[in-house]
Amino acid sequence: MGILSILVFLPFVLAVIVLLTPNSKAHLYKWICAIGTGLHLVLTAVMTYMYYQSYAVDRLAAKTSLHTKLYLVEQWSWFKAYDIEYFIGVDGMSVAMMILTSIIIFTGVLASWNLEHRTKEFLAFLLVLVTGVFGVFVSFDLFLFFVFYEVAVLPMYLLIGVWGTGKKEYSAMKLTLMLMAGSALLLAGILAIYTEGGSFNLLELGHHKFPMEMQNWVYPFLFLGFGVLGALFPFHTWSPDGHASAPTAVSMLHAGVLMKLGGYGILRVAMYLFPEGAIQWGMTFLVLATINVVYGSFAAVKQKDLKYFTAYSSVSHCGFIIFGLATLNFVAIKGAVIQMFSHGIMTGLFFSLIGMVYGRTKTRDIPSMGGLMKVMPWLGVSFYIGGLASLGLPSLSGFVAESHIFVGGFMGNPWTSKLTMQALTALATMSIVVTAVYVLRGLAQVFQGEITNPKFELLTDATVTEKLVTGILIFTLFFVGIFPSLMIDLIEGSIWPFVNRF
Amino acid sequence: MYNIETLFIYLLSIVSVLSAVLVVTQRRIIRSVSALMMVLLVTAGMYVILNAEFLTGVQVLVYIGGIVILIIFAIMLTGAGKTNDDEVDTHKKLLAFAVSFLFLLCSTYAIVNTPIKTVDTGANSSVRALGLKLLDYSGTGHVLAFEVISLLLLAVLIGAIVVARKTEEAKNA
Amino acid sequence: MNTYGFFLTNIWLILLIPLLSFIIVGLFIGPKNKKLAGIFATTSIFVCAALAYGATFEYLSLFPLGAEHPVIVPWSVQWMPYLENLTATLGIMVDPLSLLLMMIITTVSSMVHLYSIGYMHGDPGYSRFFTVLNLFTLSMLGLVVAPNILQMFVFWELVGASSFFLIGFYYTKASAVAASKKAFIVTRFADLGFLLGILILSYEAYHLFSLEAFAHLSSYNAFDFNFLNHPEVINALSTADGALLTFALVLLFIGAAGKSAMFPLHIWLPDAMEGPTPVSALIHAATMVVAGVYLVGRLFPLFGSSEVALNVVTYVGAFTCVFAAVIACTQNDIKRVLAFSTLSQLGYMMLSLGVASPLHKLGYLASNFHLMTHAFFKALLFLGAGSIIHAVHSNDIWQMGGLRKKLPVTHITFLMATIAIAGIPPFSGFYSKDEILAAALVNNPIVFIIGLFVAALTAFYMFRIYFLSFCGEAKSDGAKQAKESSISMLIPLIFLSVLSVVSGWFPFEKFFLSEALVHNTPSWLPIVASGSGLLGVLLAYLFYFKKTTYANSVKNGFGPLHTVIQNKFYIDAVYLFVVHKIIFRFIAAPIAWIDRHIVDATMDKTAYVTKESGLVLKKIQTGNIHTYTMMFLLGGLVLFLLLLGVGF
Amino acid sequence: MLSIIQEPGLTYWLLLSTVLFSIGLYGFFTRTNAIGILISVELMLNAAAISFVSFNNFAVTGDLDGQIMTMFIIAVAAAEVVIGMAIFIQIFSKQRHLNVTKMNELSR
Repeated sequence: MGILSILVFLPFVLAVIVLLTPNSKAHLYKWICAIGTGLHLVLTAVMTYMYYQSYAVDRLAAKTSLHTKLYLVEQWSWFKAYDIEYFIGVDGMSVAMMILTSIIIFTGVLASWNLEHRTKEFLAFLLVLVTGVFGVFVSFDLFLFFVFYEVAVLPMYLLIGVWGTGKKEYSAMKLTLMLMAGSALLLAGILAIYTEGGSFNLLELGHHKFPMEMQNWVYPFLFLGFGVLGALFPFHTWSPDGHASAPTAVSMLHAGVLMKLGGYGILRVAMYLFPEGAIQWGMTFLVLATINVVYGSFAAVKQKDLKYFTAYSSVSHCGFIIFGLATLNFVAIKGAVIQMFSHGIMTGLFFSLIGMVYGRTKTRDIPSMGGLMKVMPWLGVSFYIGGLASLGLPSLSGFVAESHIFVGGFMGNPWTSKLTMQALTALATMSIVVTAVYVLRGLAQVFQGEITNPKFELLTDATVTEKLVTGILIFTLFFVGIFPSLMIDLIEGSIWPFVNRF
Repeated sequence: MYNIETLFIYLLSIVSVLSAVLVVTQRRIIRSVSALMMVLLVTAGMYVILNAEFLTGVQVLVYIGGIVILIIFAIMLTGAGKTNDDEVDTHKKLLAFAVSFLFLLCSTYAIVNTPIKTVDTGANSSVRALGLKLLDYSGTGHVLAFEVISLLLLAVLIGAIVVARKTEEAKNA
Repeated sequence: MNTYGFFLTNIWLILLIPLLSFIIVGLFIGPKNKKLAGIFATTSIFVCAALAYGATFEYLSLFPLGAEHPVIVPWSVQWMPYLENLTATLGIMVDPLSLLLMMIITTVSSMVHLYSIGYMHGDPGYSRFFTVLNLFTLSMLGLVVAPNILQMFVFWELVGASSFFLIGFYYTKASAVAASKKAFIVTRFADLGFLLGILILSYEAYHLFSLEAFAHLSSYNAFDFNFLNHPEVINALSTADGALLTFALVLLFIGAAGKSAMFPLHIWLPDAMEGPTPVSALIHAATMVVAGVYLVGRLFPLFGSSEVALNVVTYVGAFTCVFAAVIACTQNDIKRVLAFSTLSQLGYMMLSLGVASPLHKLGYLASNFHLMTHAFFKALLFLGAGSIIHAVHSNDIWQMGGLRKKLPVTHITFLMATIAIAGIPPFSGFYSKDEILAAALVNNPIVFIIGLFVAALTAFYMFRIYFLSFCGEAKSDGAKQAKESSISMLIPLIFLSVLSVVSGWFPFEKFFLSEALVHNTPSWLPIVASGSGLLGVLLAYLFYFKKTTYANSVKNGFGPLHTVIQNKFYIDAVYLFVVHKIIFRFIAAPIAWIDRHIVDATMDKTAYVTKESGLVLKKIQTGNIHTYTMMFLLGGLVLFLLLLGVGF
Repeated sequence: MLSIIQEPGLTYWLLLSTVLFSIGLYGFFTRTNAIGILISVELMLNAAAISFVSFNNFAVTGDLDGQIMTMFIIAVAAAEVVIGMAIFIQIFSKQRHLNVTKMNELSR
């Protein structure tokens, strides 16, 4: 029972404990989860340290290797007939994603501190969802990957449907159906891979040479399947509605982590197994991603509801992830992975703050709020830091990711013409101006100026738990922003194999 | 050229077809049942020609004696005899006629075109042979079917009583 | 031979101290004790000033005045490793240009800190003000000492962000909020150009590493200035793809133009006056706006390699110079006048950089000399204006008057600064402006004439303020009971006034350049330059001091043109129109609408279609036995016919 | 084709049973009374029995499967009628009518 299995199933055990505690001790639920996820964070740190120890020895070898090298591996056979194994391990990229998820679930639990409506089931579902996410990031057997992928997606329906606000049933239904459609494409792809490659084990499949005509149709299947979750352009409409009606912790977890599953999946499965397919389809998805970026930021300008505002901004930032991946360039892919981490933290911060503001003003309508800075300075300042991070101010993690993607985008890859690649990157870079416009417009309307609604005079500033939540997230933003070389060193080793395979 | 037997066959066929048509077209259910009785009788006759004498007996005794009588009882009980069947609208009739005629065409086509090897020695349909065949458990026999049928009839016996029993609320209504 | 003394070895303190004081004041001292916050912040900046001066003396001791002044990078650490030869380092680069800028920034910033202890007294956001001011000084220093272009971009953005917070300091005032938003978005737009420029430049430079001719330079990174300004690299780049290099340089210049508020992107500077006056003094006079000039100065060898880029710099600079000076003459708010005068002086610096070229560096020398002198007297002008506003409680120059006796110290210092900016000989303004005009005369006569004309205009509008505010009788009760500001506000005024006089005599040329420069400026030039300045003063004297009707007659003479100029040629309105009407209504709204009604609707429609088809199919289950059997039979027959048709 | 009619062999009898079956089919579709439908079904069963017997008579040498099958048909028909009538009586006691087209809900 290695550390990875503990990390994956600890949330599940917590969920069971919470479910078993009697209703009389209702106040205990929050504490169990808080301490549990806190412990989880510590364990993730231990895991990272263990990873670093074993990775240090072959840091140089990674540069030229053609295959991902796994650490802390656990492998047991599960269904012998179809040689499906419980095969989990971790490489640089997965460690980064595990840290992100652990931080987000810890702050998510803290952010839903004053939730009254059936907290027991809420926390249980939340933890089950996060178990699925952890599972995806460590599993290297396609079947296991898909099982965890489904476990991560399914609880969303209940979490939004029961605890949501606004037209929650509609959004929950839409979200789940679209994600299911996506995972249907995925299943088709995985089965095609299995029949062709002969096994579910990702590393073995890596050695298998897939025929070109098969790659040509399976790669777009997988890309679109994962793209639906990663808010790729035409399939992104579930995310604004889904986030607008989801409760705080759920939209934190969803926008922060679940949408990163899309990008992670594209890289880990689609691009790893089908390099020629990636080259073949490179340009079309690059154009789609550019639309995603520009479209998302422009749509965010006109949003009136805070959550839609953030949802569209995260559509645009997720577009950056897919853009980074679609350029098939080492620096850009590394940027995409950093963007997954940094955007996860950023959206987590944003949605937790929106939850706190909504908890006080009971409205998310931007025009009707104003001058809140005087009343809640801590929340105001953290909102501004989140805003500046999202528009890519240096010394915050947003800049690290975006500068990588732009530099990588400019360097392009040997298969596409330099001009088109640079033109598309220039277009994507333009979105940093539009992001600045809508972030500042939105925040200025909500926080600056005179207090419009007299009721807001007597609102209170952040409580201890809220300060803890925002504090952790902002510290991470600054830490990655000021010391990017640590994050880059962690991720770089695992990116080289992907690029060398092209 | 026509021997007495074929003539007789023609006669039986015409009568059976005509009464069949009667069964189907009569509005009054009583008339339709009696036409059915006529068809069954004629069929019994046919069995004789087809060297299945025992079957004629079974047919007359069980089929006409039992089943048709039962139907008549049911008609009496439900008072269906007195009232006329309400008319089915004509386009439904036309549709029904068309479908059944289409069925007729298809099956005649199938029958005419499939060459079946016929043997003209005729079967020795003695009752003794029939009984042996029925209970023969060597593998080509029908003992299993025989047992199942007896079970079925028993179940039907009990079932019919249970179903037809007057329910409580019907009693005290 | 890195026998650096104390100051140069731990030069990195100059960045660490403001960072630490920013964190300490911001998080710990600020909320608790306002007074201590102010003092702590100011002392930390004074320490930085000491460090800067120490480093300069140490540098000069290593490389005496006349001799070679090499570029040294005493401290640098790896910050962001993109790729093997493409790593952004965080470091400090020391050479005359960066030392000069370090001295200017720390001096002006410490004076402004000292001044704002008095000026901001009693303001609720007192400690917040000092925190962000410290952050600004940190980012400005970081920008100036950057050894590579990416670190410069990083601190460039931080400068933009801190100016956003400082302009929007009075965040309850709607106009301040709008102004801070406008400033940040316009500079952000310019930074987009800057970033694209960096990307193109670093892309081209990075590809040079693959050539074996540059094997000996492989220790550098594609971002480093030493690498980009390296003569071999420059001619490799210009020969490889001259047009692309010019395009990259023009993009970089757009970034510089945004920050230094050159013509098309100048709209945010006049509105930035919404911020507290010390902010205007520090940011919008001395340091931030100069960052653009510093960028062009730092990449001067590269700019020199493409004619087109230099021409763009010259003509944009010259046009802004004239344009701003003309508007300045018509403004009524004292801070707006000073803002436009800053715009015009920045135009001067840009045009002087434009006319220079790697061969005759006079323009390059003159622009940085003017940069230094302008920093001191413009900061003094703003601080003086601040103490006037503090006393009179209004910005409008028509409500001031007769303050000569009431604010003696402010009056003298303000007068000295006005004389300096007007370019009257003994003061510093004359020396630097004279050198610019000399450089312009040699290379570009048209620009020389423009420079001369603007010199007169500058003198005119500066003395216009001087006469209206200090001479004549008080025009409003506010002006009547005006009383001198507190001592902590006056010391910086005095110190800066001394500096604005002395800085002219500083042996700039020997300090700044390695080899002596051949001077062939004609003898008549200084006379003509100071003459135009005096002409401007005379005109202002006639118009405003003698209470003659000339002022109004000239105004009516211009008629409608005057109002147009007063409203800054309605360029703000054009920008507003473009942003709100075009971008918001014709791009953002349709996209939001499309997303809601087309992309989203298709998803809903597919759901609707499945529902509808369900309803249609429902009709078959009628519950009627006839239909069921009919279906059953028809199915069989159809199958039969099909098989028949297929012929088994 | 006329030969089929001249000396009636297997084909003749099969055609006869098909005609009877189609007539029963027609009756099945046009009847609205439940018992009427049952009667048509009886007719169809009878037609099937005829074809069995004719097969047994013409196409089989010394085997009686056909006839036994007819006996089973008769037994099954009996069972069916018994249950059918029991149900109809029950329905009639509740709804006072046996019109099939009105009976399209499981519970009243």
